[in-house]
Amino acid sequence: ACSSGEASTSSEGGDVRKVKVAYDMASKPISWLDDNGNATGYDVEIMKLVDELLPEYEFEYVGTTSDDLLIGVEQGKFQVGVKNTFWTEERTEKFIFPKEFLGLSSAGLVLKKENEHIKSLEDFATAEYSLAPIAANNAQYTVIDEYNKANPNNPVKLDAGDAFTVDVIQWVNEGRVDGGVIIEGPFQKQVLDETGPYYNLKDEVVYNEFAVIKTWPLFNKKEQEFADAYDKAIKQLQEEKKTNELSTEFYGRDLFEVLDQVER
Amino acid sequence: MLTINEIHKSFGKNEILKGVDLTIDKGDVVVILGPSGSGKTTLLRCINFLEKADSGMATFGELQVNLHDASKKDIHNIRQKTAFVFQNYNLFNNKTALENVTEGLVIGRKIHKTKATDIGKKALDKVGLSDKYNSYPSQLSGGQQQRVGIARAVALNPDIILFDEPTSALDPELVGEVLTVMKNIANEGTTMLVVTHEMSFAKDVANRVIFMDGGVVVEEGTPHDIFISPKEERTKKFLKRVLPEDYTFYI
Amino acid sequence: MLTINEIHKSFGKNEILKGVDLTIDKGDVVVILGPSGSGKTTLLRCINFLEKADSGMATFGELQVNLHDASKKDIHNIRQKTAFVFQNYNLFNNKTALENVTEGLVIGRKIHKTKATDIGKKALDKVGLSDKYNSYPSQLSGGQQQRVGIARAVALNPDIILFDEPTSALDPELVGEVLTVMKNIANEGTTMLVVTHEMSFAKDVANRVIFMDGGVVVEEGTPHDIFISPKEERTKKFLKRVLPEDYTFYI
Amino acid sequence: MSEGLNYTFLIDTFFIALSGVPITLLVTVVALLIALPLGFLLALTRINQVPVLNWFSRIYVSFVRGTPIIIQIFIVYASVPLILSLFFERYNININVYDINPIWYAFIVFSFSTTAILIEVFRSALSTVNKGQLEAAQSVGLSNFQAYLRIVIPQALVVALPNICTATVNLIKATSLGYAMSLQEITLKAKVAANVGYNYVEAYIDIFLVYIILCSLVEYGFKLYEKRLRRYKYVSA
Amino acid sequence: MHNMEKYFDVSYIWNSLPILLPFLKVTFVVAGLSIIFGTFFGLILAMMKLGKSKIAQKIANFYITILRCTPSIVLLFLVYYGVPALAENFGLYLHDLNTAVFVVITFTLQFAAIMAEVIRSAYESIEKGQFEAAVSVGLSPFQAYRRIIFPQALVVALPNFGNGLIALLQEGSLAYTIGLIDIVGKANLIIAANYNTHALEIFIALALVYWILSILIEKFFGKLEKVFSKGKHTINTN
Ligand SMILES: Nc1ncnc2c1ncn2[C@@H]1O[C@H](COP(=O)(O)OP(=O)(O)OP(=O)(O)O)[C@@H](O)[C@H]1O
Ligand SMILES: Nc1ncnc2c1ncn2[C@@H]1O[C@H](COP(=O)(O)OP(=O)(O)OP(=O)(O)O)[C@@H](O)[C@H]1O
Ligand SMILES: [Mg+2]
Ligand SMILES: [Mg+2]
Repeated sequence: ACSSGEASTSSEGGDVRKVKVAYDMASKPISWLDDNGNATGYDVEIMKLVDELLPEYEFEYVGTTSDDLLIGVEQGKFQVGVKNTFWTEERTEKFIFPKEFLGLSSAGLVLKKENEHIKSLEDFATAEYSLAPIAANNAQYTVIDEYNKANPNNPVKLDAGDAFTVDVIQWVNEGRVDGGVIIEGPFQKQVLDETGPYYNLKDEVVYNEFAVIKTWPLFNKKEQEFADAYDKAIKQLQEEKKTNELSTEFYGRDLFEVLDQVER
Repeated sequence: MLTINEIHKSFGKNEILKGVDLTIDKGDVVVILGPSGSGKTTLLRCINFLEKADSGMATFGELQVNLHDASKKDIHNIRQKTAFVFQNYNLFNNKTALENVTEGLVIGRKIHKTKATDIGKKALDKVGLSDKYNSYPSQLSGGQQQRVGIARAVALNPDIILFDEPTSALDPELVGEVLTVMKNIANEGTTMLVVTHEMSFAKDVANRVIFMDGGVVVEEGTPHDIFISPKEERTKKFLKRVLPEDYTFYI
Repeated sequence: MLTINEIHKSFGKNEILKGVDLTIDKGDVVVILGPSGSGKTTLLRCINFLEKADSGMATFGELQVNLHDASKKDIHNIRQKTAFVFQNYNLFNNKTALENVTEGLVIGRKIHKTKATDIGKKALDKVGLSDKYNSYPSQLSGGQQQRVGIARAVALNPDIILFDEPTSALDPELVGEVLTVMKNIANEGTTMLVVTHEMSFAKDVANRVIFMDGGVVVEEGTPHDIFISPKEERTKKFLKRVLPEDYTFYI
Repeated sequence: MSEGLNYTFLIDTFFIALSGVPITLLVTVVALLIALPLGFLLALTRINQVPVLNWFSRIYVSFVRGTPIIIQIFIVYASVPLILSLFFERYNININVYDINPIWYAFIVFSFSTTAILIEVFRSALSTVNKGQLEAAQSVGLSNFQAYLRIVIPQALVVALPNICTATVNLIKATSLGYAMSLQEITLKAKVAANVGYNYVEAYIDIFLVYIILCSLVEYGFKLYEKRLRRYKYVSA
Repeated sequence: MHNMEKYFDVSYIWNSLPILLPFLKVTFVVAGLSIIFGTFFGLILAMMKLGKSKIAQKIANFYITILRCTPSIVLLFLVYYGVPALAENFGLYLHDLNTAVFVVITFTLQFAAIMAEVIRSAYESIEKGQFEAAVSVGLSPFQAYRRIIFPQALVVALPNFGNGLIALLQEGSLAYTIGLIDIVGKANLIIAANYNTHALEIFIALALVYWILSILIEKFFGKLEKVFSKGKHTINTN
């Protein structure tokens, strides 16, 4: 472990296992590569804390794209990957989901002020509004897709697209689409933060949460032991309220307060 | 029938034609001789407006045209009265022999297709290519291609046919067939203006020979005048070069 | 000096050379005539191993070589004793005139560069190109290029120079300069085997003329024998075609 | 792959990828329909040195050849709506820019880039047709326009065809970047299918196969057509 | 006008340039290595195509067709995941290799296919007579290739080589999709750090960099061609 206090871990010799933790380097504030070339973000910082609690492991953070992260973990190039992943049935065939989740993510709709009354995906679908495209490998896509499967009579119009060509807030504000799915954290940083690039739009667009969702680290299929170790550590962190602190730091809100309402 | 007056033409600073005059009567076969670069090709091209002269007049029967700023209509008219046979044939590569001949008739002259085909076949028969109607240029020998070129010119039934070294791109053995065709056409009374190095043709067929050098007409006369008793020094020198004394060997 | 025996060569199913024999003595100038496709070029190319014959022997003084399966060394040896002048010159486009001439000396024969340059300059002087040492082929006229081609051959000081229609790609006016150069070289006693259509050259310079047709030697003899009193019907027919009676005009 | 391939998924997704072919072809065909005539006209402006247009097409070609198509896509996708809405606003045109189907962006981007490529193709093809052909046509009384239409263009086309084929294949390949603008083509469809169970490797193998089949067929078609067009070049005996 | 002002801020272009430009180094290293290996491999393919062996010709043609038909983005992906998986079958563990290695492999494969055609057509454009003249003055076939054919073929190949290079550089812009942080990868990081805002400006900055780069390459090859083509375009000096 990258233990700050202990002088040397090398004395423990071969017991320390190096593992690669992949993170999506372009997914601020969940995980990203900052200007100084360091990995950071909610998911990454949690993993750093986990590392501290696991002396028998030493984490190395590898920034990559979201496609690569998934395939890399599956193939064993990385032992674990974090990218705000939601749980789906199919994914359990390819990855180990540990028992304990990593964090919480508030997913919501960005809407124009005048559409403030749209509170849920049902409302959105009933109004027959258009939705900004979502990258196919983004967990948000899965969420909407699952909603559509569950509500075949009232589906949301869903398009796949690419991550950096879609600027959700801009698109909604200028009317290119009626709404977009966004995670609360980025919305906070872009619109509500005084230094945010879209602070000027704070009175024109709103964020309406429709779900708070658990996010998970993905472990390679052979890493059951590692996943178990992770479970132990994260439990301790949750008890120490470390997760709450980081949630507030990166998402501007302690999502663990609403944990009891979380459905998935 | 065709008169050319004071034609001038420069390329950049090079004056190539320095005032050439020319008169051709109906039925004339005029041969132009001259060293390379003397402006023979340029003269022919100016007459057919493939090159725009700097100044000069052309008179075609009734029709008088300024060679420098002729209207589109005049150009079209003159091109209807003339035909050009190119040194390297310039057959339309994407058309058969017959289509090569009829193209100008059908598209340029708006003659009905069946009639044009008729004319075209006759023209090809005349040059001895009755069996090549549907061959593409790439399937013909050089001599055959040039004969198609001649047929294409003849079919247009022009007042005058301009030939620019029609045999100089041919293998020596193929020259004969083309010259024979040209002789036949001349004997039918077609008016022809021919740039050639073939002295035998000049001697046998031409009724007038013009010797050009440095962009001017140096001397003109009957073949006998020019070949046997040239007056100008330049003419003598040129003939000596192209007709080496060695030829006396073949008595 | 050079004897060729029973050379055979086919391209696919086409038999082009059907057993040709040839003897050339030192100092001979032999001219090969024949219609297009008769195998003249192929014969020359086989002698120089630019084409591999199907069978046949070549005897070069002491050296006897099978033309079909000569060793690399034999090929190299024969190429040292021969030089080739090509119809379309084939000068090295990326080399100056002088470099064209010295290339074979410096690289092929390992002659020291200064010496080679000396030889090269002399060869170019001999063909009248003293002022063109440093010109690239693209800066030379066809006649000049062919003279460089001849200089390149002469500089190698070969036992025999093979010429394949050296003037047929030239404008009529440029033919003379190349023929003059060839005559001079012949007069110096160089052994030459020349394929050409230039009858004047054959008559003036050759001491033997060979007439080929259909892949065999039809007739051979002195120029006088062949031109004035050919024996074979095929020879007569061919000469009639390439020497039209019209030439009598230039007495 | 360490887990082995999921063959059922591989086969199912192949057909999903295949279902993107019509969109890919539609974009390709529309882009070619726009680019062929436009490229030809602009090539003529270059050859005939038409003052302003000549310069315009030079810069245009230089830009398109000089920048990656993915970046062109990014730029067009981000800027065209802004520019259009500005334009509509100014002239009070009552069209909602954002009702425009993403396929229109694909039409714009790919016509834009293909035109530039074809300008160069036609320019070099036209210059291979001997000037004598044009002169011969004029000398038998064809007008300039007729001469181009009947003699020059058919010959230039034969020379250009292999390059047009290359441009077409490149165009088809480039549409795989259409994912960046939500174009429902081969790549995006397969990737969406892969997202459910993260079967990316299988999806990419399918995409690979579909492109190979598609492009080989297109190349084969061009070869056949070329053979027909070239018939005048074959020497029969 | 208000839309433009709200979303478009030119200062983002200028500010991103100094951040982007250092990452050209990655782009250059990757492209440079691909060019070196690709040219070498392309030469082998060209020799296979020009040689007498029918099987070698078939293999080379098949390879070239496949690569011509595969979008770079797909090839990148297949190499990035396929090569380590294949290597695993031979007991090699390649997952630790730097992403750049896979990018180089991908573009080496692709550039080789382009170069094979460039080299072949350059070789074929040199008249057979040049070789014949060379051996007829006593050069060995190898000397004839090295001193006469190669220098001339090089001149013919240069412009196409330059075009291939520009094409390679542009296809290389897709390497970001497998996580290479070259200039495009960095641009995406900048955009992500801005929460996906002001992407247009960053893309414009990228386009400018690429455009200027390709103009420089074109100019450079134009110059190079002049230097090498002695004896070719010098007619007017006569
Ligand atoms: N388009 C052109 N641009 C510049 N110069 C030209 C052009 N056409 C011809 N010339 C020059 O004009 C001169 C005369 O050319 P022209 O072709 O008329 O001569 P010619 O008498 O036909 O010669 P040849 O017997 O070689 O055909 C030459 O010096 C040539 O270089
Ligand atoms: N590489 C080749 N492959 C197939 N056929 C060939 C080849 N080279 C020559 N031929 C054929 O061999 C025959 C003789 O050709 P060759 O060039 O020796 O004739 P030639 O007497 O030199 O004729 P010309 O006077 O036209 O130069 C011709 O029919 C030609 O088509
Ligand atoms: Mg001329
Ligand atoms: Mg020959």
